[in-house]
Amino acid sequence: MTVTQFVIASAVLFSIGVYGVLVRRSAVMVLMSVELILNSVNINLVAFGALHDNIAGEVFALFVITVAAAEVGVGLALVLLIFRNRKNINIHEVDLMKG
Amino acid sequence: MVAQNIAFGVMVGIMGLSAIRVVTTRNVVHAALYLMVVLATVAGLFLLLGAEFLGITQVLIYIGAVIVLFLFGIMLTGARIGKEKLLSHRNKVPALMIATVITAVSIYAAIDYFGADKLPEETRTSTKEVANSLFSQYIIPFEVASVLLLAALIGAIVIARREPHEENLTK
Amino acid sequence: MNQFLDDFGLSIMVFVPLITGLIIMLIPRAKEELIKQLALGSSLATLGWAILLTVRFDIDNASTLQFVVDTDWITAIGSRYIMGIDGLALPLILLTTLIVPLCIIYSFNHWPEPANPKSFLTLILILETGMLGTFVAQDLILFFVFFEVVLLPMYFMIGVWGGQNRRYASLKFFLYTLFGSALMLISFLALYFLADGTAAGLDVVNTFDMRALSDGATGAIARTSQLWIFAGMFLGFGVKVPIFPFHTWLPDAHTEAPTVGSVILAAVLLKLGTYGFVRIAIPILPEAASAWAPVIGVLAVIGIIYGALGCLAQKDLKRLIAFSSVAHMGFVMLGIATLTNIGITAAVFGMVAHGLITGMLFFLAGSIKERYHTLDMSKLGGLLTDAPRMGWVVAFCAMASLGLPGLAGFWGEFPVILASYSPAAILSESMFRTFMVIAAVGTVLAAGYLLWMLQKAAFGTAGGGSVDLTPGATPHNGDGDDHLPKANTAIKDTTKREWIAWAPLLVLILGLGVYPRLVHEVVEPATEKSLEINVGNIKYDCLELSPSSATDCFNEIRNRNG
Amino acid sequence: MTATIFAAAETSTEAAHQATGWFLDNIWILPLMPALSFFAILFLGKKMRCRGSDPGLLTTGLALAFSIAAGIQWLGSVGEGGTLPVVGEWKWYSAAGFDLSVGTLVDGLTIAMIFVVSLVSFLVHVYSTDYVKGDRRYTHYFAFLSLFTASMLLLVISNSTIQMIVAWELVGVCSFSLISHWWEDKSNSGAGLKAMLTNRVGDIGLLIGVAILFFAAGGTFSVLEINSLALSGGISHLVLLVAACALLAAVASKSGQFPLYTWLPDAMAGPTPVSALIHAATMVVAGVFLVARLYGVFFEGFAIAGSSINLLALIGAATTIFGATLAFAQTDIKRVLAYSTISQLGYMVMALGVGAWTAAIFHLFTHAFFKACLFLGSGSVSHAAGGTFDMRKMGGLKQHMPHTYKTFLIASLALAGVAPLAGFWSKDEILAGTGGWGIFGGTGGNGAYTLMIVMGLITTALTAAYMTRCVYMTFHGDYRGEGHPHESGKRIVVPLWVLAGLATVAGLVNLPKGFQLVPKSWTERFGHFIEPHGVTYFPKIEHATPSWTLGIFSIIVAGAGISLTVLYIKRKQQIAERTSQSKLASVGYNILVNKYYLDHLYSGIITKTVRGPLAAGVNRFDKTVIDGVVNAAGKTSVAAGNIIYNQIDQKIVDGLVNATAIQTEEAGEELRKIQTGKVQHYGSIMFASAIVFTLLIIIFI
Repeated sequence: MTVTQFVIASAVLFSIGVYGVLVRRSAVMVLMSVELILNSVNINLVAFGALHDNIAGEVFALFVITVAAAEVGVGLALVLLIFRNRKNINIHEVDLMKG
Repeated sequence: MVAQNIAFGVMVGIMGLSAIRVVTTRNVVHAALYLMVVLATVAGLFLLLGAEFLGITQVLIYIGAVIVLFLFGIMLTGARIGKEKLLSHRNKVPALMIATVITAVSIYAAIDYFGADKLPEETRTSTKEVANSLFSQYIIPFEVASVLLLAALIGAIVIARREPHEENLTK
Repeated sequence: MNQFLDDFGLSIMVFVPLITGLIIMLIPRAKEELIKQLALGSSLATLGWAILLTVRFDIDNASTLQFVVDTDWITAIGSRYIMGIDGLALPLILLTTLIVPLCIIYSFNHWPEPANPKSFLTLILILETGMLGTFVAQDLILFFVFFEVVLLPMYFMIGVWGGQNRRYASLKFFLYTLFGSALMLISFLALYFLADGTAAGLDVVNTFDMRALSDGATGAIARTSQLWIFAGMFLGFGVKVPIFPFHTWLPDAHTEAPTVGSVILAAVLLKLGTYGFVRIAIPILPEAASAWAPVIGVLAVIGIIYGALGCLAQKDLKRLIAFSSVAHMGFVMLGIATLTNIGITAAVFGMVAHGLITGMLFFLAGSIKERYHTLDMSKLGGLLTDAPRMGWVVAFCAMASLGLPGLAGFWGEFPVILASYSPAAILSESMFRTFMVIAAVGTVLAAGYLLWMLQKAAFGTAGGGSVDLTPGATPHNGDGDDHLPKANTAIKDTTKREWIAWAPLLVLILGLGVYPRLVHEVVEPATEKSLEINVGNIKYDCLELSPSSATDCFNEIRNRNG
Repeated sequence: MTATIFAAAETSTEAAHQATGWFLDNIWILPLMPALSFFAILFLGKKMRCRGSDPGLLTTGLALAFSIAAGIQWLGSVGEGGTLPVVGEWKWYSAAGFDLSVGTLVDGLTIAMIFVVSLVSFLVHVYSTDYVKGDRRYTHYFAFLSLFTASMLLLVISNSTIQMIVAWELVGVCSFSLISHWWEDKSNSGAGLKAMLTNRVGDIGLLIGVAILFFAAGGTFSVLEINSLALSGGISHLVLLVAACALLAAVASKSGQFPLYTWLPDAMAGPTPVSALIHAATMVVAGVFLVARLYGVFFEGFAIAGSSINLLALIGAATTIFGATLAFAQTDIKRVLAYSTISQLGYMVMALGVGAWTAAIFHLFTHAFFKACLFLGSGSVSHAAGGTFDMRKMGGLKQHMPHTYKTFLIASLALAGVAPLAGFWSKDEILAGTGGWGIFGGTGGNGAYTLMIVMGLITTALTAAYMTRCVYMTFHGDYRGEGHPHESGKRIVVPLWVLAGLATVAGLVNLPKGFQLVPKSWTERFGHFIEPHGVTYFPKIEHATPSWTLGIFSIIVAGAGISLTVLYIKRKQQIAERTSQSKLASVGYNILVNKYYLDHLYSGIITKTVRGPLAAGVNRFDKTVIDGVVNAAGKTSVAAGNIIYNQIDQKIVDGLVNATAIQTEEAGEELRKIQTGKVQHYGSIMFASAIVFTLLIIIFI
C-alpha cells in the first residue's frame, strides 16, 4: 500500500463533497456534502499519520470528528430556524448579505 | 499486501459511487443513507490503516449519531420523503469543472510528491496509544473540544428553541 | 516594594486603564454613577502611579532606561515585550496621565451627544493605555501595536460623538494615519532584517529591540537603505505630527471631534509622531536623519508660516486652534531637524507646552461652544463682559500660545530659534539660519492670529459688534457704565467643574514657564544620549563634523560593521 | 561669574573698586514687590475695600523708597577710578548645552532707571486713584499697573539678554492690555492689537539678535560678557553689525523709532495715566535702555567712534524730525504729546548713535519727568473739559485750573529747551555730543556728526513751536467746550507739582563739562555716577565740552520757535481786532466774528503754518505709505491665507486626499457586484481561488 492511493481516494471524496456544496439547493444536503469533505480530510490525516508513524494524525482526526458532530448540531439548528422563518431551506434565497 | 490492496479497491469503489449518489440523488432520505455507506467505507479505510479506535469511533459517532441527526433534520424541515425535482439547481457545469480540476490537481500533486512512498508494514496503533497521547500531550485541545461540544449543545438549543410567544401563536 | 515597582511598575501603569475599561464594559449601562467613579478613579490611580514612578525615577541617570522589563512576547517573529522609560518619555507620560483624568472631570455629568458615558469612558481608558504604551515601548513591534491601538478609540470618538461632518472627519483621520503607519511598519520590518549588532558587540542579529538598534546594530546598513527606511518612518510619524503637507486631516478631525477628543488629540496624540522621531528615527538612523534634516526643516518652516496664514483665514474658533497646532508642531519639528541638543530638548519642551496650552485652548473652545452654541468668530464676542473669568483664561492661554516669556510656550519657541542659528555641524548653517528668520517671522504671525482671535472672541460685544466709545470719554465718572454693554446674564462664568479641570493646566503653563528646568533637567541627558552615535563602546561624533568628514565617519562605522 | 572678571584692564591710576551695599546686593526684591502686588490684586482685589488700588500704591511707594536707598548706596560707593557693577546671579537652569542664568546687574544705568520707573509709577498710581475712580475695571487696571511696574523693573535690573527678552515681552503685554482697557470699543482693542503686533515685528529682531550674540559670545546670555567680548574684539565686526541691526528693529518698535512708530499715537487710546507711565516715561524708553545696556555691541557694530554717520544716529535723527513735524498736525492733545514723545525718543537714539551715551541717559531721565507731567496734565485737562482730548474744544482753561496750567507750562518750557529747565541741559548735552562743531566751537565728542546737530537744532525750534501752540490752544483764549471746567483734586495736582518741580531742577544734576559758573566738582555729576568707567564692558567715550555759543544759539532757536508762534497768533488777533473795529455796528455780530475767527485761526495754524504743508506731507506719508504698508501686509497676509487655504489647502492638498478616497469608493462600487449574497457563489470563488493558489504553489515551489 502506498500513501498515494489513500490521498487520491481522499481527493476524490473531497471533490465530490465540493461539488455537492456548490450545487445542492437544500441546506441539509449542503451539510451532508460538508461531511464528505471532512471525511476526506480525516482519511488524509490518518494516512499521513501512518506514514510517519505519528499518533497525532489519528488524534486530530478524532478532533475533526468531534468538531464535525458539533457543526452538524449547530448547522441543523440553524437550518431549522431558517425553515421556521421562511418555510423552506433553499440557501439560494438566503442572500441578505448581498452587496 | 494483495489482500489489503483488494480490500482497499473494493472499499474505495463503494465509497466513490455512494458519494456520487449522495450529491446527485433526488431523494433526501436516500442521500442520507448513501452518506451512511460512505461513512462506513471510510471507517473501513481507517481500519485498513490500522487505526482501529478511530474506525470504531467513526461508526459510533457518524453512523450512530450524525446520520440520525440528519434524518431528524430532514423530517423537521418538511422535506418530501421521496423524489424531489429541485434538490440541485441547474448551474452544475461550473461546479463540476471546479470539482474536476480539484481532483486533477490533487491527484497530480499526490503522485508528484508521494509517488512511491510505501506505507510501513505495520501501521496498527492501539487504543492505548491513542488514549495515552490524548490524555497527556493533547489534553488541552481535548478539553477545548469538550467545551466546544458543550457550547455547540447549548447553542443549538438556543437557536432552535421556539420562543414562548411563538408556541402560543401555534396553539 | 521598590523591586516590585521596578519590575511591574510600567506594565501596571499602562494596563490599569485598559483593564478598568474592560471591567466597565461588563457593568450594565444603568449603573452610570459607578461607571463614572470607576473611570475617574482608575485614571487618577494611573496618575498617582505615574507620580510614584517619577519619584522613584533616578533623575541623575535620566539618560538610561529605567524600570526596564524585558521578556518574551512573540518569539516567532523575534519581538519582545520590552518597556522602559528615560528622560524623554517621562514628561510625556506625566502629561498623558494628567490630561486623561482632567478630560474625565471636564465631561462629568455633561457628556457630548449622544451621551452614553459607558462607551465614552471605555474608549478614553483604552486610549490612555495606547498612548502610555507608545511612550514606554522599547520594541518596535510593541511600539507599533500601541501606536495603532490609539487609532480606533479616537476614530469612534470622532465618528460617534463628533459634529455635523463627523463621518468624513473620522474616516479621514483613520485612513490618513493608517496609511502613514503602514509605511512605518515596512520600515520597521526592513530594520529587523537588516539589523546586525555583532560588530557592535551586541548578541543580536535580527531584532526589533530599540536599545540594540540605537546602540549600533544599524551601523552596517547601506546609506541608500537607511534613507528609504527613514523615509518610511518619516511618513508614518510625519502624518501623526502632522508635518506640512500631511496636515489636512487635523483641522477636520479637530473641528468635528468632541471637546475631550480634541483635547486628547492635541495634547497627546500629536506628540506620538514627534516622540517617534526623537525616540526611534534619529537615534536608530543618525545618518539618514542628517540627510533628511534639511527636508524636515523646510517642511517645518513651511508649516510654521502656512499654519499661521491658515489661521488668519479661519472663521471657526476650533479650526483656528487646529491650524495653530500645525504652526506649533512646525517649531517642534524645526527643533528636531537641527539635530542639536538644544533643539531637541526645546522640541520635547515644545511638545509638553503645546500639549498643555492647546489642550487648554480646546477646553475653552468647548466651553464657549456650550455657552454660545456657535464657534463662528463673527458671531462671538464679549466673552470678557459675559464671563470675565473665562475671558481672562482665554487671554492667558492666547498669550501662552503666542510664546510669551514666562509662560510655557516660550521655551518651546525661543530655544528652537536659538538652535537653528547654529545647527549640528553636519547641516548647512546658512540654510538653518534662513529657517531661523522665517521661524521668527512665524512668531509675529502667531501673535497676529491669536490676538485677532482674542479680539473677536473676548473683546467687543456678542455678534462681533462694538460700542462706539470715544476713547477715554467719561468712563471714570461713574455714570460711564450706562452706555456700556450689559453682561449677558444667560452666559454662566466658569463653573467649578471647569476650574477643577483647568487649574492644573493653568498652573503648569505658568509653572513651566517660570521654571522650565523641571522639564529640561530630565530631558536634556536623554536628548544628549539620543544624539550620540555609539557602536559598541566606541563613540562617534559624526553629527558634529563637517559634511564631508561626516561621510567618512559614517563609512568608517559601516566598514567596521561590514 | 563674579564681577572680578570685569575688573579694569586699562592702566588707571586708581583701580576700579567693587560697589557694595545691602540694597544693591538685594535689588531682586525690587521687582518682586510689585509682582506680589499683582497677584494680590488679581486674586483678592475685588474683595478689598479699596478695590485693589492700595497694594499697588504701597508696593510702588516701597519700591521708590528702595530705589532711593539703593541710589544713595550707589552714590556712596562710586570711586574715582571706576566702579564695578554689583552682579547677582542665579542659575535658572543649565541644560541642553546652554547655561541660563538670571540675575541682577546694578550699575549707574540701573540706578537711574529704577529711580525713574519707581518714581513715575508711584506718582501715576496716586494720580490714578482719582483719575479712574469708578471705572468698571478699576481692579484690573491696578493689577496691570503693578505687573507693568514689576516687569519694567525686572527689565532694567537684568544682567542677561534672555531675562531682558522676558521682561521686554511682559511690558509689551501689559501695554497691550492697558491700551485696550476699554475694549468694548473696537478701536481701542484695535489700537492694542496694533501696538502688540508692531512690537512683535520688532521682536523678530530681538530674538535673532540675542541668538546671534549668544553664539558669538560662546554660549552666554550675560550682558557683561557679551559687551566685554564685543569691545575687546572677541566678536567679528560683521557679526556685531548684523546683531546690532537686528536689535535695532526691536529698538525701533519698542521706542517708536522711524519707521515703526505708528503704534504709539494710537496707543493713546488707553487711559491717560497709562500713557504717562508706559507710553511716555518708561516702557517706550526700553529700546533706548537696550541700546545703552548693550552699548558695547552697538558701539563696535556701528563703529560709532570717529565716524560721521551711522544707521542708529540716522534713524534717531529722522525720527526726531518726523515726530516733531507731525505734532503740528494734531488736534488731540494726547496725540500732540505722543508725537512729541516719538520726537524726543528719536533724540535719545540719535544721542546714542553719535556716542553721547551719558547725554542720552540724561535726556531719558529728564524727559521722563516733564513728559509724564505733560501727560498727567493733559489727563487733568480732559477731566475738566468733560472727557475730551480735542484741543478745539478746550481753550481758556488757565483761569479754571491754575495748578494744572502752571505745571503744564513749566513742563512745556522744559520740553522746549528753555534754560535753566531740565530739558535745556539734556538737549544741549546731546547737541554737544554730536561733535558736529563747525560753526560753534567746542571740543571733544566721538565723531563729527554735523548732520545730526543740524537736525537736532531744527527739532528744537519745532518743539518749542508746537508746544506753544498746544499750550495756547488748551489754556489761552476762550473756552470752547461744553463742560464746566474745574481744577482737579489733590491726588491729581500733587503728582503734577512733584513732576514739575523735578522738571525744573533735574537739569542741574549734570551741568556740562567746563561750565565756568560753578566749581568743577559740581559739573557732570550725573555722568560721573551713572556712566560706567574703569570697566571692560563699556566703551571709552570721549566727552564733549560744549561751548557757550552752542548753548546760546540753541536758546535762541527755541526762543525763536516760541516767539514766532506767539507772534503769529497775536498778529491774527490784531487782524481780528481791526476787523471788529471796522464793524462795531453790532456787538453780537462782533462776538460771532470773533468766535468764527478763532476757530478759523486754529484751523489756520494747522493748515497754514509755515511748516504746515511739510507736516501734512509727513502725516500723509505716515498714513498712506508706512501705515499703508503695515495694513497692506496685514491684508495681504489674510488674503494670502485665504488663497492658500481655499485654493491650495482645500483644493489641491486636500483634493489629492479626497481623490484617493473617491477612487477607492468607485472601485468598491464595481466590486460589490460580485457580492451576490449567495453562499454558493462565494464557495465557487473560494474553491476556484484555492485551486489557483495550489497550482501556483505546485508550479513555483
